[in-house]
Amino acid sequence: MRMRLSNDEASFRQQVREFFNTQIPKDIRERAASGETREPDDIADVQRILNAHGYAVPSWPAAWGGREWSPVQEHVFLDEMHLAHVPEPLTFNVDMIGPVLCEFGTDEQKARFLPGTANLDIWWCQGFSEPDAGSDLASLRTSAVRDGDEFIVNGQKTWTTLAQHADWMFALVRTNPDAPKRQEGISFLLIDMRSPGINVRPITLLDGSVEVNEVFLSDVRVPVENLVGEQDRGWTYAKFLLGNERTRVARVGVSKNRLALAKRLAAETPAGQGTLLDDPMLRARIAEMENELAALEVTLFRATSGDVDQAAIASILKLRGSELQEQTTELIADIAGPTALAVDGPSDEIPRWAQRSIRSYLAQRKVGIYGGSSEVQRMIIAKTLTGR
Amino acid sequence: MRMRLSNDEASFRQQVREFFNTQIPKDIRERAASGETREPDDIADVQRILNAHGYAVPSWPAAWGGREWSPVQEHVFLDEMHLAHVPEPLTFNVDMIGPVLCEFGTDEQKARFLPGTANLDIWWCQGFSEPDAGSDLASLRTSAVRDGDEFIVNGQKTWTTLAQHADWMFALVRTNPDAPKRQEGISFLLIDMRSPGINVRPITLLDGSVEVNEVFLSDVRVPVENLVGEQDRGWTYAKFLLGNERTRVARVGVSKNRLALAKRLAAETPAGQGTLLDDPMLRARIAEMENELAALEVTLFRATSGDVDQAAIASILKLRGSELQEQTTELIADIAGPTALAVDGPSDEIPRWAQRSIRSYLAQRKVGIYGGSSEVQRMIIAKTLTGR
Amino acid sequence: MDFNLSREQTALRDAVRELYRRNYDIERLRETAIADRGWTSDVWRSLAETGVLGLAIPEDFGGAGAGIVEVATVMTELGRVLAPEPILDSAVIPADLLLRSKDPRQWQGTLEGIASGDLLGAMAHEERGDRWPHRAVATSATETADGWTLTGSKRLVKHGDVADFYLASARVGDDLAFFMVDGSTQGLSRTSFRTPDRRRGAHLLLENTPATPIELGDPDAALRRVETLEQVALCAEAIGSMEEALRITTDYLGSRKQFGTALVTFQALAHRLADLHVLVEMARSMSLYAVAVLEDGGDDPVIASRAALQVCRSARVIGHESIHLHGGIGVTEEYVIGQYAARLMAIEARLGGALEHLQQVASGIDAYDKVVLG
Amino acid sequence: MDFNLSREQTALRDAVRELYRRNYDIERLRETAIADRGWTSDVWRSLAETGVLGLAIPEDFGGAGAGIVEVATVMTELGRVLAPEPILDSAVIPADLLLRSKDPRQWQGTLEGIASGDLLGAMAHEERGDRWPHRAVATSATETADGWTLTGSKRLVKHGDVADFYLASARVGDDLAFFMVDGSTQGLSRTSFRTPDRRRGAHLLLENTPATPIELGDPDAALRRVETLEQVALCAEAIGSMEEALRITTDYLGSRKQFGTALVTFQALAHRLADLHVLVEMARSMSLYAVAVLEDGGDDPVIASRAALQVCRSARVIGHESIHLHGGIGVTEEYVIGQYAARLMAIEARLGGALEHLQQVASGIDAYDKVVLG
Repeated sequence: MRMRLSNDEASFRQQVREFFNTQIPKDIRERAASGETREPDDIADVQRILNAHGYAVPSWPAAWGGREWSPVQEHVFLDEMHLAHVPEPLTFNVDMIGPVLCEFGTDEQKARFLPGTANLDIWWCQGFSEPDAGSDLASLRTSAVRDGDEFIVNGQKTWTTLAQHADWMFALVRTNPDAPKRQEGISFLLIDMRSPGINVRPITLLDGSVEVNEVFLSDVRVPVENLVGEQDRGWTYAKFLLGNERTRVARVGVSKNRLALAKRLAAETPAGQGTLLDDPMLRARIAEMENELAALEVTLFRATSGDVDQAAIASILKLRGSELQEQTTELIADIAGPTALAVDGPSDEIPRWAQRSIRSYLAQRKVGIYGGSSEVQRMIIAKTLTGR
Repeated sequence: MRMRLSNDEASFRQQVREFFNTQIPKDIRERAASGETREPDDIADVQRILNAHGYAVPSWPAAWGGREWSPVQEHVFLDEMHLAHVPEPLTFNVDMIGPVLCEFGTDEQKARFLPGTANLDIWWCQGFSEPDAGSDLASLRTSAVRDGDEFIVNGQKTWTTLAQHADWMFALVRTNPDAPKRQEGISFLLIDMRSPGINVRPITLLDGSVEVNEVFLSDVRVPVENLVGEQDRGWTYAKFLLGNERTRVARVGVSKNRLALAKRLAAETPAGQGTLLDDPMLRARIAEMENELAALEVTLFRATSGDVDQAAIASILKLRGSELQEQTTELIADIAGPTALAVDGPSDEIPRWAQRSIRSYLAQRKVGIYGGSSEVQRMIIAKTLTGR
Repeated sequence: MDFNLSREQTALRDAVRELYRRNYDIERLRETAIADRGWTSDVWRSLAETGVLGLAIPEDFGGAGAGIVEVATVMTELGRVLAPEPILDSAVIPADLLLRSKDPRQWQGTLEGIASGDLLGAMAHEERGDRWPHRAVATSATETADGWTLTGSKRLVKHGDVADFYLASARVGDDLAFFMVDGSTQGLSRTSFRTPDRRRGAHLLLENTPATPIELGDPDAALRRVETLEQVALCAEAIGSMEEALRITTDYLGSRKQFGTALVTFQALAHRLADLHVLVEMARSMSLYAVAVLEDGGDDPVIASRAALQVCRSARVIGHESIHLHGGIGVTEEYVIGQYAARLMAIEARLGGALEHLQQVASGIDAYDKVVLG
Repeated sequence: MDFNLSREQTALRDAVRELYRRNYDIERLRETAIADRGWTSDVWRSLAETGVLGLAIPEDFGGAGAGIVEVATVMTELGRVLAPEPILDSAVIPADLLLRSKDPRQWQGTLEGIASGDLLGAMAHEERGDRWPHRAVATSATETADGWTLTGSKRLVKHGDVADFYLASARVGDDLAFFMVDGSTQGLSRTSFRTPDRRRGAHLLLENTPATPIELGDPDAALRRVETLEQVALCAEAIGSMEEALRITTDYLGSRKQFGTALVTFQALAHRLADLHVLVEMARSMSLYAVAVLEDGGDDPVIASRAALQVCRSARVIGHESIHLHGGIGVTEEYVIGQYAARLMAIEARLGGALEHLQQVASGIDAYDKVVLG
């Protein structure tokens, strides 16, 4: 048992820390630190710098740019990325469609899509969720009917993250409505977002941001060569893809940065004779959250070294990670207190973080909902305990 | 809307306060205050004093000693009883079997049982729960088979509170095993605890107390005149009985006394430069509990004046009341801290309350289990919300 | 003890409920909220006609001569429908402060104007670097040959964007005093802002701004009283919002199906609904308690803090859970539930926060053995 | 970073597990716990033979020469079976303190006696009116012509009822010092007590009691070290108890039927089991973290407090819920789950309490930007 990094791991940390701090432009990192990342530009700029240095897709096979890092190295890389306030790479490209194509794609599909996916020349979005489906993904209704060399796709996707910037969508569609089980008869299609018949409607969240969209598909024609793997077996690829996120879901770095910010803000906020950070109750609340976060981070380490039930680990990380993301935004709203009441006044009167705090708090409730709600995670964990 | 007591109500409060403080012996109240009530003597003594003054069974019909008090008066009476640390009357007599006999008993049963029930000459226990039944009362298996003028009862009851002192038991027994619904075919019997074939086995709780028992019934003969109401309709009477507790389940007075005690103990416990009561976090915890308890008490008031959904109210009071009873014993264990580690050493070294604190904490987990667990209460509340 | 409404109070509640049912639906509410001033003049006139704007103003001054119970009853209804009209800020609070003055007759016209809906007031009290309870007044009042002037800045004046007059706190030497400031006077500049729950307000800059003193006798006591009233009224409003948010959420879970069955049949969700219901009832209890005490004349900031603490605790959970239990649509701007959560967060911020009220309550616990209600 | 056990560590864990499986079942455990001294001499000898009693004692002194990871691994197994033998109190802690002395060779015989199971030690440090971290030592040490004597009283000496020797803290002037006190010496009286989790201990009265100084160099540092070790070991033990309590509870809910179906199929209960599992994993993480840091030589009381805080938080919920989810039998003395809850409460009391550790952790939060692990 060993908590400290080995010498090699420590020098790796040093190396990536220097990379992030010198190669990623400062203005991009500052915008990220204050929650004002410019999409899609900042994301694309970062991804291309990473790619130029061989850091874009470290977990892919070496043939397509992967680095065959140890789990510890992967963790350290991500940790340093967060600590340096570098916006994260687009997960749809790096963690989702890339690995799926590497594993199940044809040689043609790999050659056509992987380089542009790694360099973010192709911006992917994920067409899984549908209205009225919620956490019950297998109830999807978007249909794809074979017509010669094409599928004709009709239906509606929703909660499609950043679809407004997307060039392509990977989507689950129902190709066999008569399959005996709902999970069968689903296929995995790559759809060009410029295809006729696609209509994207942005959905505004409670903080005014446009992050998710409805995507309407009406007689959209998709060439059969854009089918991934076998027809009607898309559920297998989707499960592979969803199981691939693993440890990133905890987003420990995001919460860590936010707690550090909270302390700075509390120390700048006058209260009583001193500042809000002098308040014993607030200090205790921050200390407790820092401790909970440390426990989550050690759990992450344990996951990388295999000392934790593998069936439950992703769910534990998602569940606790979401709760802490929710709690840290809540903390900042509470630090803002009465000053959270102005959302568009002059920033010399009320600082911008305070103006944003309540609306951010509200919108951040999404982290316990998206990507498998906390209730779904609890059922997965319970299943590993009870075997039912 | 009016929070204050009317003049009449206020003078009633004064009158019962004086009664409790002058007529109930001080040593009984002191033992109750420090959690050392002598059973059955203290309970019986109090009940007889109450009865002598016409205060034993205020909620019964006037013909049997009832007072026809308003809900506010009933609440005030109970509140003052708690404030004066008077041990509560035996609920099985006063709130359960008494009202059932008043409502459903024959004239003979009333004449035979009610006076002794009011005066605690008869100590009743409740034979409802059975092993493996838990909150699913209707699954009971104890059978009663008619044989001439008698029923022959066989089976086992459990969690039978204070059965070791009981003269009689009111029990639910299955008289028709073939009834189409489980709730049908159950009868309500009065059983003399001195009958041959009854065997009481005490169950020790985690604080070493003997409060509940297993009661084994083996070919116990019960005369048919001890059947309450109609055969096979016992479920109706049981529901009436259980619905009769209502507001007492909150036990606000008990928690109030315990919180006041906690403050005194914290003020006597050295910590840092002062006492534990100077600690801002402990103060906040106490203040929060006091506030929660105040909210529960106002809810009680609202229940008495009808301003709250009647279907849910008993469950709300039981649920919150149990939680606060649990939390207040937890608070006292935390105030004891490291001194809770000795349970039978000299009391000049470690005070008795501290010695008892962890075992009391453990045993008090019962309040969320007995009398309809918190889960059962939540389902009842949810039902009133959703109509399902 | 009695927690039932009188027949008149029930009639008032029903009138307000009906007024809002007639004037707003979700879509109209949304349009209004994002439009320029954020509320509707027609509704304001109807409120004046119904007597709501002058509810706690004596009949001699053109009001309805009702009390705190009536104000709280109306606030709960407003909370239930997320009514955007600034009844508390522009009418109830300004009127209450003016009525505390030594000679309210001096303000006869203003009070009548409030009751008739012709005049909108606003409290201008909060200043920079202060938290609840706001006492850091640095704005100074100076007496000149032409009368008094004020210099300083006031921030977060609720609905200060449209006020016809302000009741501004200021220092005369070290002493607190209140002044009437005309909204259109020289030397007053205002910067409007919006709130996270789609309301409005303004920051004020006062530079030698002409002002009329309000003779209060004990200005600190008057401030405490008007703050207590504000807290109690906001608590009552929060109750309405919580009750409705829980109702909407329960309905949603009853109609929405997943894995082939209505969500509400999932036991884990049913249990949470039960806990939420308990939280709402506890908050309602403490809110009613604070109302009853204030109605009895007991203007006790600790009791207001008790109610505020419970309301903050319950509101935080109700807001979070009612979004969460809705799933994805819960965090969208177009669906109504998020607006309830936003309103509850904004009310918490105005109340001052659970931490602050908990400290207020905790500071006194060694002064008594048990909490005695009433 | 690596959280896997080595082959040797796994073998040690399995040996201890097997030793306890062979010697105890629920009934035997219960009989032992209520019998006179509360643990079994035969098991003690087996523990000595397996090398557990001298685990962290160097081989030169008759021990196994292992480290903190091994101690923690064993503690977790002990917690899992509620092992009553006083391994931590009578062997591990006394040995660790003696090994901090300037010349451990002076204590060669004692250390060998600990490792062989022939000698039982006990720390005698806590005094009246003190809470964690215990520093209010009033017992005084006096040098006489015949050597040193101690006068004072020590309370809550864990397993002090059977100790052959005590390591007692005392003041020499204002300075802290430690002394070896023979258990059978004159001028020492002990009053035994039982604990809520069926263990034993004693309060000591020292009246001019002969004692031998232990030369520690920096006694305060040695105390801090040995306390940190105690905390880390107790945390590790708590993990075992929590894991087993959750396993028992899960099994119970899987076998127990109500309303015609196993309780575990009730979704509300399944969700709670999931939350409990997360709590156990979080506590395990922080416990392992504290172990790894201490193994690396970083004897940092703040890190021990981090682990203790998390363990207290998780233990409180696990203890409560595992009783509650069992229903009625959960609160009976004869069923085992309550003993797990009792042990967890007792460990919390020994750790000092969540409040105290939270304050320890909170006192330092402005000294760093982010918590850096390792």
